[in-house]
Amino acid sequence: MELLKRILYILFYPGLLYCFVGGLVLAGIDRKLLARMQKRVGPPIWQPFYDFFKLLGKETIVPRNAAKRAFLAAPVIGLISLITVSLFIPVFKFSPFSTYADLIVVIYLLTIPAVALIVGGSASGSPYAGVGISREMVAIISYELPMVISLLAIAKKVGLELNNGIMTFSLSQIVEYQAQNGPLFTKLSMIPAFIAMLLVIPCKVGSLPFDIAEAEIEICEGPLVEYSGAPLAIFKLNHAIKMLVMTSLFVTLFLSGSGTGILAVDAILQFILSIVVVFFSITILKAITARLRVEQTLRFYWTYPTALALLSLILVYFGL
Amino acid sequence: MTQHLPILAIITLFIGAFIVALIKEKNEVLRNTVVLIATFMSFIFTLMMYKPIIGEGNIITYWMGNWEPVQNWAIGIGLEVDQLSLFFGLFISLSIVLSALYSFKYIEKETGKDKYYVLFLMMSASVMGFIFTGDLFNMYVMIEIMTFASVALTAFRNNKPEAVEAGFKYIAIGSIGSSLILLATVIIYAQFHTLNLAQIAGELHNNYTITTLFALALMVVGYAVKVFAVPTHFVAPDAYMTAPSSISMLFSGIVNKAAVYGILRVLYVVYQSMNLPSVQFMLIFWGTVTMFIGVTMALAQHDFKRLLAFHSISQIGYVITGIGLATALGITGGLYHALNHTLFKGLLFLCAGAVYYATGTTDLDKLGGLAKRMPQTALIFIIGAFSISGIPPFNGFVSKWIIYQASYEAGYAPVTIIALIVSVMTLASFIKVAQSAFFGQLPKEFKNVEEVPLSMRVPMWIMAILCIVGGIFPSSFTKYLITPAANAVMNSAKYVEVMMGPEFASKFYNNLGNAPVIDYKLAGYWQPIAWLILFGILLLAFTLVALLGGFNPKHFSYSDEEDAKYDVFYSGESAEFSHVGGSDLFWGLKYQFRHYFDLMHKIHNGVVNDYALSVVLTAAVVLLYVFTFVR
Amino acid sequence: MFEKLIQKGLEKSAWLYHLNTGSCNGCDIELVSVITPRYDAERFGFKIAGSPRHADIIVVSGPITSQSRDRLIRTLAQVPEPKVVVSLGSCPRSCNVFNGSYCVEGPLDKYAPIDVSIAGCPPKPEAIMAGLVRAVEILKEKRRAMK
Amino acid sequence: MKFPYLKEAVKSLFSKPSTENFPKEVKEAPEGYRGKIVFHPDKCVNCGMCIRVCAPGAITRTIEKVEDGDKVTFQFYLGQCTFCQLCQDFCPRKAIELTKEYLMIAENEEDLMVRGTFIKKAPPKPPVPPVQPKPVAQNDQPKEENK
Repeated sequence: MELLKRILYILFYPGLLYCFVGGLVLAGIDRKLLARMQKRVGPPIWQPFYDFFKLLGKETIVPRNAAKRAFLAAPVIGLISLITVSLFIPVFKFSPFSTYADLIVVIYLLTIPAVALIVGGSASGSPYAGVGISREMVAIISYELPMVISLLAIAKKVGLELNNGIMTFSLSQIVEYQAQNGPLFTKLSMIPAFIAMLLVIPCKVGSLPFDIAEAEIEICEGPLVEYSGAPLAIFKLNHAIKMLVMTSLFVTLFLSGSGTGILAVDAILQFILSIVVVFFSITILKAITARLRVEQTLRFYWTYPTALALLSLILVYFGL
Repeated sequence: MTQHLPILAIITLFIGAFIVALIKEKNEVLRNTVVLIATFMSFIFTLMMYKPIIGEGNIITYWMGNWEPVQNWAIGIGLEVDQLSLFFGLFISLSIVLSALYSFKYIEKETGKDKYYVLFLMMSASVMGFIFTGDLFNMYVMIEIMTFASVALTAFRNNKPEAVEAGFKYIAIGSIGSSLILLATVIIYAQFHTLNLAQIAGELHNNYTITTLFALALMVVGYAVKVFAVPTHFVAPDAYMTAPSSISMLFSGIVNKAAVYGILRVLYVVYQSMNLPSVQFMLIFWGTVTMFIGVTMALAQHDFKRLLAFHSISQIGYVITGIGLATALGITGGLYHALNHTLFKGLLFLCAGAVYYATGTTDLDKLGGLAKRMPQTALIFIIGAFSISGIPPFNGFVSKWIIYQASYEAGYAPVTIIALIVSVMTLASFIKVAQSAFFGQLPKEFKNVEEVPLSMRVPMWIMAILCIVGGIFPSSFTKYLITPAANAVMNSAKYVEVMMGPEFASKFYNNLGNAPVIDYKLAGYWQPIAWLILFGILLLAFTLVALLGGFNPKHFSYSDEEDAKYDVFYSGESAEFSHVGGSDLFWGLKYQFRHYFDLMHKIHNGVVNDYALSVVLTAAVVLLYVFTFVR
Repeated sequence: MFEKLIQKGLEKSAWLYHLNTGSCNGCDIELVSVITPRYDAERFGFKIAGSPRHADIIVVSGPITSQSRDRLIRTLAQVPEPKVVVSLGSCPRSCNVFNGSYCVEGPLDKYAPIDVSIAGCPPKPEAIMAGLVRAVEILKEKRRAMK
Repeated sequence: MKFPYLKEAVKSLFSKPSTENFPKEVKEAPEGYRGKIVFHPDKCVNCGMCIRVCAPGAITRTIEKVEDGDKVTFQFYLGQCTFCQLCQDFCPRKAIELTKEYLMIAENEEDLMVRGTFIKKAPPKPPVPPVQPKPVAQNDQPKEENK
């Protein structure tokens, strides 16, 4: 019975189906909100589904000097690791596999899709992809610092109460802490980390102000330049699921609590909160800013969000 | 029989060296077999020691010429192998066997092959000797043989001027380090009139005088020179770059591990100074600085082996930080990372050797697109690169993760932050190598490059599999290998007890034999097997859905003849050769930190006297620090 | 299994790749104005793709100058099937006023069959959108033929 | 910390989008828009001014002999036309008219052709045969001698 429930979790709720549908719907909502902000009608919410199935129908061309196996395996590896990450993220006290991984593991699993995109791009052998990779890697370095500091702050904050002083990296303990004394962003010391993490999401997902790796105009979609057909469909799906996973991780870290206990209601609540977070972190930035250069991104992330995260770390050490 | 295993493990290698020197050029196959037998025998003997030492938990001692200590006074040279030295001995002898197997084919094109094997066996014998010895002066002798053998091996390709130059630099700096160690040994001998580690540890038990502290400082700096910790690291890139890859694998695999063992043995067992916060802080600070400077310099390199050399320095920084934490989790993390580093760094150096063997150059600006011609080496490189940068299913992730957790639990938050950023930069530099050497476009001159012969690929595959296994079964690795070693480090009283006879240690130590229990929840949260099962199920589900959807890979249109459709998209231009790689990657990072990189460029100026000056300055600073803070 | 969905997908989300072979940029700014809020082609799923590998509809504007001739041929070859070539304005159709000049290499149908041609110099954004909608039908027919 | 356009973005989020829904209502082109050419063959007098004045040479004329004059067909190739309206201005009989119709989408060249044929009557035969001039009278010679 337990195994059957586990298989059900893997294939349906937090696993394959939910990621596919939830990710694409979230991407559709993001595109629709962006269009509305630019006073235009914008595509329907299920437009990403059309894009996905159209790309499935297209012919897949493998360029001659591409390393064929790596070129074709990269998107699948990225997709599967993204779905495994979404299995580990607890949803208001419900977490199918929470005993198998915690914060550091989730953060490191989230680097696999980025590395898969990089290996796929470099395996395609195109100079545009080469430039795209170098930008993507600098983007990873730039957002890693503030993200890590804010996570350490959360770990220390939750650890002080629940784990008798030693920090804790376990996500279920973080959720339990928020169940006892309210979502984390209401705590004074956590507000800077909240803002820092909110700023990290667009760069991690690669949305407009920081999509320097996949800049359509300058380097023709960077690492994705040589992809067409099914692998490109999977990479676009990865992009959407990454948005879903990052925002639901953000919701779990800052906005979760005891929840209603019924799985379905919790799931919907989590999804709605993810939409709100997507709106505030990705869509607004996409609507009002232009694309930054690579070293401006690095300078931006290593100054403002890092300072905010350090501030919250210090506040936590002062026991606020 | 178990009594004689340690000396047998060392002597087989020395005898092998002697026989190979006799064979000279006459018979190649015979020489190779002798080398293989010697290294394999030493590995077997080390393996045979596993059961008595880690299985039953006792310590093997062996007195040369069985000069037993008389009235608690050790006269003869004693070998002592406890769990810690066996732990180091195991993976060192394994990498010696693999490197020997690799170099049969790799050295074929070079001249003076028998000299190579003599030096190879001398170096490995001296490292094994250094690990198993329990005598201070014997440690110095082994360090000396190791230094001279590695200097000669660095300059093995004497037709290349930079090899000879690197050899000269290495001997200059190496001998400063050795003389510091010799000076410290002499001072300790003058103080305690004995050279046996256990007896010194007994007398040194919390009665530090100024002279012993002086000896401590010199010893630490001497081993730091051997381990290439930052201020003394300038020689390492030149030495690793010009030495043959099978040897630079040994440099980064066993030579600096032996030096790490030296630091552990001296600071922990002999001086029992690990739980002094000042010593801990010194090691942690030194490790973090080494970590950061090593990786930032590696990002700026555009030679494959030089980049790997700087990475060895930065990974050793991890090991030193792990050990410096002196908590149970910290030492476990440090030791586990030492093991993992030998595995994945050895693997990467062998890949560099394979690239050199196939193309004749390791300059990243000239290489490109080798994955199409050398698929297995590319795959092995990817495994190595992912495990060094700590991507989850591989072994680098587990040990780095333990170090993060340990350093954060010990209250060093900045160290954890720097460690995580260094790990991301390691990933960046290996993405740079992957893009410039293995992926991207194949230059014309490497059109018909062939995959390396099987005898070179076998050791690479063995190490790659070990990297994966190390990442998937971390709990079994720690239970059978690392926890006993960490226990041995934390509880040095037993080391003294066994060596010097029953009641000798009880005079000095009040709690005998009970090591602080190591309560670490290593894999409390992270069971890689469960994660991999999830990954497998999802992969299965995905392929099922894909096949159901009428998707089959044969539809991929791929062709090899000249057809514009399959050319890479150049916005219309004809697809001429334009490979993005080497130094034109990570412009953003280099531009943003250009002042830092210019400063580093000025410091690493290649002048030997500056290097020697930096070693002496480190010695002065450490001396000052030890005198003022260590009590 | 996905065939019906792929057909719907092709209809509802065709990506354009704009290929300027020496145009006077009249048609180019008209094409770009198609995705501005006033005309908003994105509500039909049209999006300008960055690389020909991602494209379904190739919009060619400008008489094929001798410089852009072999680049045109190469880029058209690199677009995956099913693809549709749309000529924007009079120039690709018949080299317009530049007909017979020393550097113009003749209309587009010398190099690729034109599926839809949108007349007008420059054509109005609504005309471009009607043309693109027509092109999407041809795309679906080509996909059915390809199956 | 000044965020440009944030106010406009949020305000327009809740206001009606300014997109015309093109397929349902097709907006009329503005006054004087030079769109599709309409040719009134009856007005044309085959003077050829439009051909001479058309820059891209989009207008061609074919004349074939018919028993009561010559059948002239004018062909306006919209694919080549630059819609400059010169032909309309120079046509003495106002036979060419550029309408406000802008949806000119075609799949083959034929749909872009605007043709008009008319028969230009040959001038009517004179009812009376022309008078033959008298043979040269005597009094003419002397005029020439004293020139």
